[in-house]
Amino acid sequence: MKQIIEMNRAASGRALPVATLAAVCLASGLASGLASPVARAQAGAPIKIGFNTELTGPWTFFGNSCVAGLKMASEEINKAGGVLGRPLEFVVVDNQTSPTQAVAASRNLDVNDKVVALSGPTNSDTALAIYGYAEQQKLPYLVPVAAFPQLTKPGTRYTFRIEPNAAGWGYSLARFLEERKPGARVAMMYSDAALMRAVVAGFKYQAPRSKLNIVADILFPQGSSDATVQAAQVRAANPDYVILMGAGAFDNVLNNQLIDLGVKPEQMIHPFAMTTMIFGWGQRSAGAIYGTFFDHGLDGLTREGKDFITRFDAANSRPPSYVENYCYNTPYIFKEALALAGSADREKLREAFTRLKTREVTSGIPIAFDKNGARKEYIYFMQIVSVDGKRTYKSRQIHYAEWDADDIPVYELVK
Amino acid sequence: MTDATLLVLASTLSTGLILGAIFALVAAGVTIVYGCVWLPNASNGQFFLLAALAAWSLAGAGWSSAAAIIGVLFMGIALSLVIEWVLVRRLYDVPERNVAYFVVTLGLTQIMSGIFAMSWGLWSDQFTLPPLVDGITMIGPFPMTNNRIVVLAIALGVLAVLFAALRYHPYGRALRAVFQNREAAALRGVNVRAIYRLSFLLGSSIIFLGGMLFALAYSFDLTVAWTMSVTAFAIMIVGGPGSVLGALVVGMVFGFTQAIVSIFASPTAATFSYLLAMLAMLLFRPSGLFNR
Amino acid sequence: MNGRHLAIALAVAALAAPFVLEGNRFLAFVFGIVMINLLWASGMNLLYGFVGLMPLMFAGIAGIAAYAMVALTREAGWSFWLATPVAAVGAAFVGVLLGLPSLRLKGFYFTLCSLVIQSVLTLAFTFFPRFTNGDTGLNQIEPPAWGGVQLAGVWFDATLSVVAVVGVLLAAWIVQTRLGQRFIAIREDDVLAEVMGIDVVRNRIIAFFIVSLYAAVGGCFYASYVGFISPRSFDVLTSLGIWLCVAFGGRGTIIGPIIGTVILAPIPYLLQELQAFKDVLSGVLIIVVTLVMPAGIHGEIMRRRSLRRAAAPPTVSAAEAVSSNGGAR
Amino acid sequence: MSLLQVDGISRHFGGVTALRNVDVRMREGETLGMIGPNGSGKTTFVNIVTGHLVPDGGRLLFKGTSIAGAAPHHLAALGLTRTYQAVRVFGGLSVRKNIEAALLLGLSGAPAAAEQDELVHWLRLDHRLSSPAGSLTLFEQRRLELLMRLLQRPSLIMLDEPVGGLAVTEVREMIALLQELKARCSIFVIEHTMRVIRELADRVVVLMAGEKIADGPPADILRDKRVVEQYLGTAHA
Repeated sequence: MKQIIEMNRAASGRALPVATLAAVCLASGLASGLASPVARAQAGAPIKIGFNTELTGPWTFFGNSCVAGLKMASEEINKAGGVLGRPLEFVVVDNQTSPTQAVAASRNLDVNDKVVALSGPTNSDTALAIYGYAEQQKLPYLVPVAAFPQLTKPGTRYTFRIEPNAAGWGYSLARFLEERKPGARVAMMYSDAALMRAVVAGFKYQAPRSKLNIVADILFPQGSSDATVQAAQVRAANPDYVILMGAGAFDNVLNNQLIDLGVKPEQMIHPFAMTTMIFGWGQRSAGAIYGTFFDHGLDGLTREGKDFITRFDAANSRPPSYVENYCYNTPYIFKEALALAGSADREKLREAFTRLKTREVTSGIPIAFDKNGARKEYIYFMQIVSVDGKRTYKSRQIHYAEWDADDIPVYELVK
Repeated sequence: MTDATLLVLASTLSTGLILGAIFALVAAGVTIVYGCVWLPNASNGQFFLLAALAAWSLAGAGWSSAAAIIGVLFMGIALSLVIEWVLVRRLYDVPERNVAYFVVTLGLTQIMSGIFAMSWGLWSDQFTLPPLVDGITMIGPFPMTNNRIVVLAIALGVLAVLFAALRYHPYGRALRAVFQNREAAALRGVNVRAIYRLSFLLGSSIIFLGGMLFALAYSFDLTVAWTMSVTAFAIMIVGGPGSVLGALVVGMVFGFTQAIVSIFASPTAATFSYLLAMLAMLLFRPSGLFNR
Repeated sequence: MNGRHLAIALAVAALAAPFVLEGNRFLAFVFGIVMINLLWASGMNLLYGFVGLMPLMFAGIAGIAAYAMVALTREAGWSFWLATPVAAVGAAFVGVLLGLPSLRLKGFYFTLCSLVIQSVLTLAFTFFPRFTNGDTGLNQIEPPAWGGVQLAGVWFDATLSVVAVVGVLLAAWIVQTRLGQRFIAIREDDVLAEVMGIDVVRNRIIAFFIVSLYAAVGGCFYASYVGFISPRSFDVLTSLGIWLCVAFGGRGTIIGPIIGTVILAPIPYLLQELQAFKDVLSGVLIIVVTLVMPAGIHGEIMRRRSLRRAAAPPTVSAAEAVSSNGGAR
Repeated sequence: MSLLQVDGISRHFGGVTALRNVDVRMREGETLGMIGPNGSGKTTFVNIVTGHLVPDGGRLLFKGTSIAGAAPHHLAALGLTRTYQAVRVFGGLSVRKNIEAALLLGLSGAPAAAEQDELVHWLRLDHRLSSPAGSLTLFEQRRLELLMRLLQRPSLIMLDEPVGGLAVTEVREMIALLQELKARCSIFVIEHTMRVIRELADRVVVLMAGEKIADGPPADILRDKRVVEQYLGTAHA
């Protein structure tokens, strides 16, 4: 990189076109040769896994959070001797939150780095783009954080997904509300994004079966900035619960404007939440309910889980959420699967994933994949107790649910 | 009228006013720079975002929101001076300078979004400024936060001052003279380059302020930059480049359109409606509503 | 080496490259992407370099065609080779229809309008999930087939080379016809062109239609080559990227956009390890080029050459004069 | 039948009246001059007749057909063309390319190669064919402008200050060229310099603040008291 900067400085001199050309060629040459191996002092060539994630673009934060969790676990594994006597190396590549770049990056990892498997995306768009490549090229693909159902549609062979599918979240939410208040009046406000559409599809499927009454259903386009009018409409509909999911910062806007208008935190349900989102809602949201798959306030954390939380918090000044947890678990799942496969062979690894029976190291929740690569589904519902500025928050577990992916016609609900 | 109807009505008014005022402010900044310097600043959304992020960081470091805003405004002026000195002034005499400016500011956009991704993008996925003032004022059945009332007042106040200054202050009159005809202005002894610099500074500062007001009224993330760029350009097209009155009126119309259409149809329809309104406008009055 | 030799050399290089790169599927893929971008850039150059309009809804038109092509092949069961021309002509008509109000506008105003049109299209792509599957996008798009055999690997890359070479040659041919001469007159001075009896708006519409065809054909090949499209595949940043290839290489010449595309298009793919730094790098590159050589790389080379020649009697050819002045008014 | 018939045209910009109720008629073969101080509406008048501006009201007839609202390229095909006060050629293209651009219109009566050469020679541009038009001297550019218009065989050419910015000797040469031009088409000429009008025009129209105040042979106009008081007195200063 230093060289490139110097070339650019030279480029402002006389021989500009030539220098610029040279800089670009040099940069591209450098990059293609730069497979970024952080060599670890261990016997045997490392087992390479392509980690194709969002380091720039709209999903910057998620990709980088994920990599933070990933690095902690892979260092632990390699300190403890790696797997099959070889270190585990995650080749992290930026897909710029762009599906095209994700396809290209997959190809790069496959062809140039000769990785044994792919992993990495935290976004359904890029995850789906990589899905196409992995299935076509017969490359095992473990998706850490992407909830869009079609990633494990019938006929899927090489893709395995750690996060439960989003239609299931909506389904379980409806059952949770039925239990909490039979016949409840529910309002929904959400951004127009694949994830939110899938959650809503699951919820709308189950709502009549659970005898819930949907009194408002408001979809916002991406890039919305204000929801005061809709919040007023929702309040006028007098719901018992408001389900809200905004894309990015709009989530916070929805939350704040509802509270400003007098909706009580106890009435607000967030189908999913990450640490930064809870910080954004703030202390005034104490009492609100959110769904998650991992939280430092869970009842059943393992010793490793507590340790992970402490160390992640120390390094990043915030407790981890489910995104970091899944990415932390990813290397462990690979380790188990590779050990089961007995070699770093793509076909054997795929086959090992189908047989794998393990648990999340952090929470002890079982991990096993069905014939389409989907996992036994589960969700926690938590209630916010208090939020302490931007540093930490307290929450308590109020509900846990498990169900089979086949309990609802997921792939018909979400195309 | 029932309370529920009143509630929706009042919320429409509040949304329309706040969104409209912020749109108008940012568009005014853009229109001054484009109308006068002929500089279509593709990175104005990034400027907007930078101000909001900088204020967020200062607030995180313990500054009050008011102090953060003033601090960022000064930093913003300094930054605009640097950018003017390093990039903008090099193109004052280039014949095709609007195109050249667009490219240069696109480059700037790339650089800034790269920097944002490597810094703030790693710290959080959403940002909120603490309110300037606490408390809620009831307007009939509608509870409006005092913070948003203050934001609205500042935005409208700045627009009023801007409007008056362009009309009555000698600098403002010189600025308008350059808007209308730079050769004639130069002949009359106006220092055109100084006016260029002034309008770049003025426009940028207004955009910086707009970013911070937006951050006070709403939460924001890194995607707001592009949305704001496009909206501001659209307002400028409809209102007419260089027309602050056009920015004000059209900004308000856009704000209210979003609020009102979303009552009857959906928020998506609202976004569609103002983009399509703009296209229709071009068919009948391509020079913008408020240009001669 | 004169223009004809250069053209033949470049065409041979483009057609041979897929076979040279066959050993590395990643580089071959990047090459294929570059070929699609080359087609797009030479189309963009027709409008931006020869008529003087900067169409930022370029990617949106490519998107319309790509979605239409997928719908026709998937739902109506058409072959790619039938669906592509139909989708392309359809998308070009839609493009002209959308562009019609703004085609009456001049220069930069047109650009701003096209920016907003592009935003409408992006919004529309997410708003009609029935055809586009919303922002989730469509994946596993089948590659085109020749006589029942699906195009894959080196043969797909080679097909893209052929398409790109034909596109560039077609552009080179168009600009030296009477139509192309009219485009240049309009770019140089649209008011004067009008007085010289050239129907400016009508010629702009023709140019816009041709350019939309380039965008649309590229969009169809892109969809089947990458196998995945979503609204973000065809957003304004895509348009800007293509435009940048033209401006960077040197607009208003045939060779300029080729230079620009070959240098710029692979960067995001080859610099994936550099993460956000590549944004900064390309930003700096853009600014430096604009400030130091505003006519693009090729324009700068030509300017220097003509400066050197200025010592001798002034025999600057018209083409060079165009590229060094190259104004879009 | 008049070649050009302008009846009662007016044009406002915002609150300012640029032209009010102006009538002008021109016969085939006539050379008509138009004078008036800066801002009196002369260029606005030409802009309206040549389709660059739409009048607020009034009638425009060229060769007996209405041309109100017609686009300039349409008028060019009808044989009505113009030059500009600030000379307007394709500065980035060579002289030869400029000539080719002028022939793009593709009229059936386009001049044959021999006639083209004759025109180029008459306007003394033979030796500059491969130079970029922007590098020509002002006088050469004005001649090129004339050449490009003549290649289109206009029946009426409207000249907006054809000697503006030229040196004294060049003015003399230009007037000589324009005298010869009379044989080729009808001429409408806007001028500041009285000398041009006196030597060229068969008839003169005087505009003041957007209104026609006089219309007649140059000799009469130059004696007209109102014209002398309001215009000539200051213009010669």
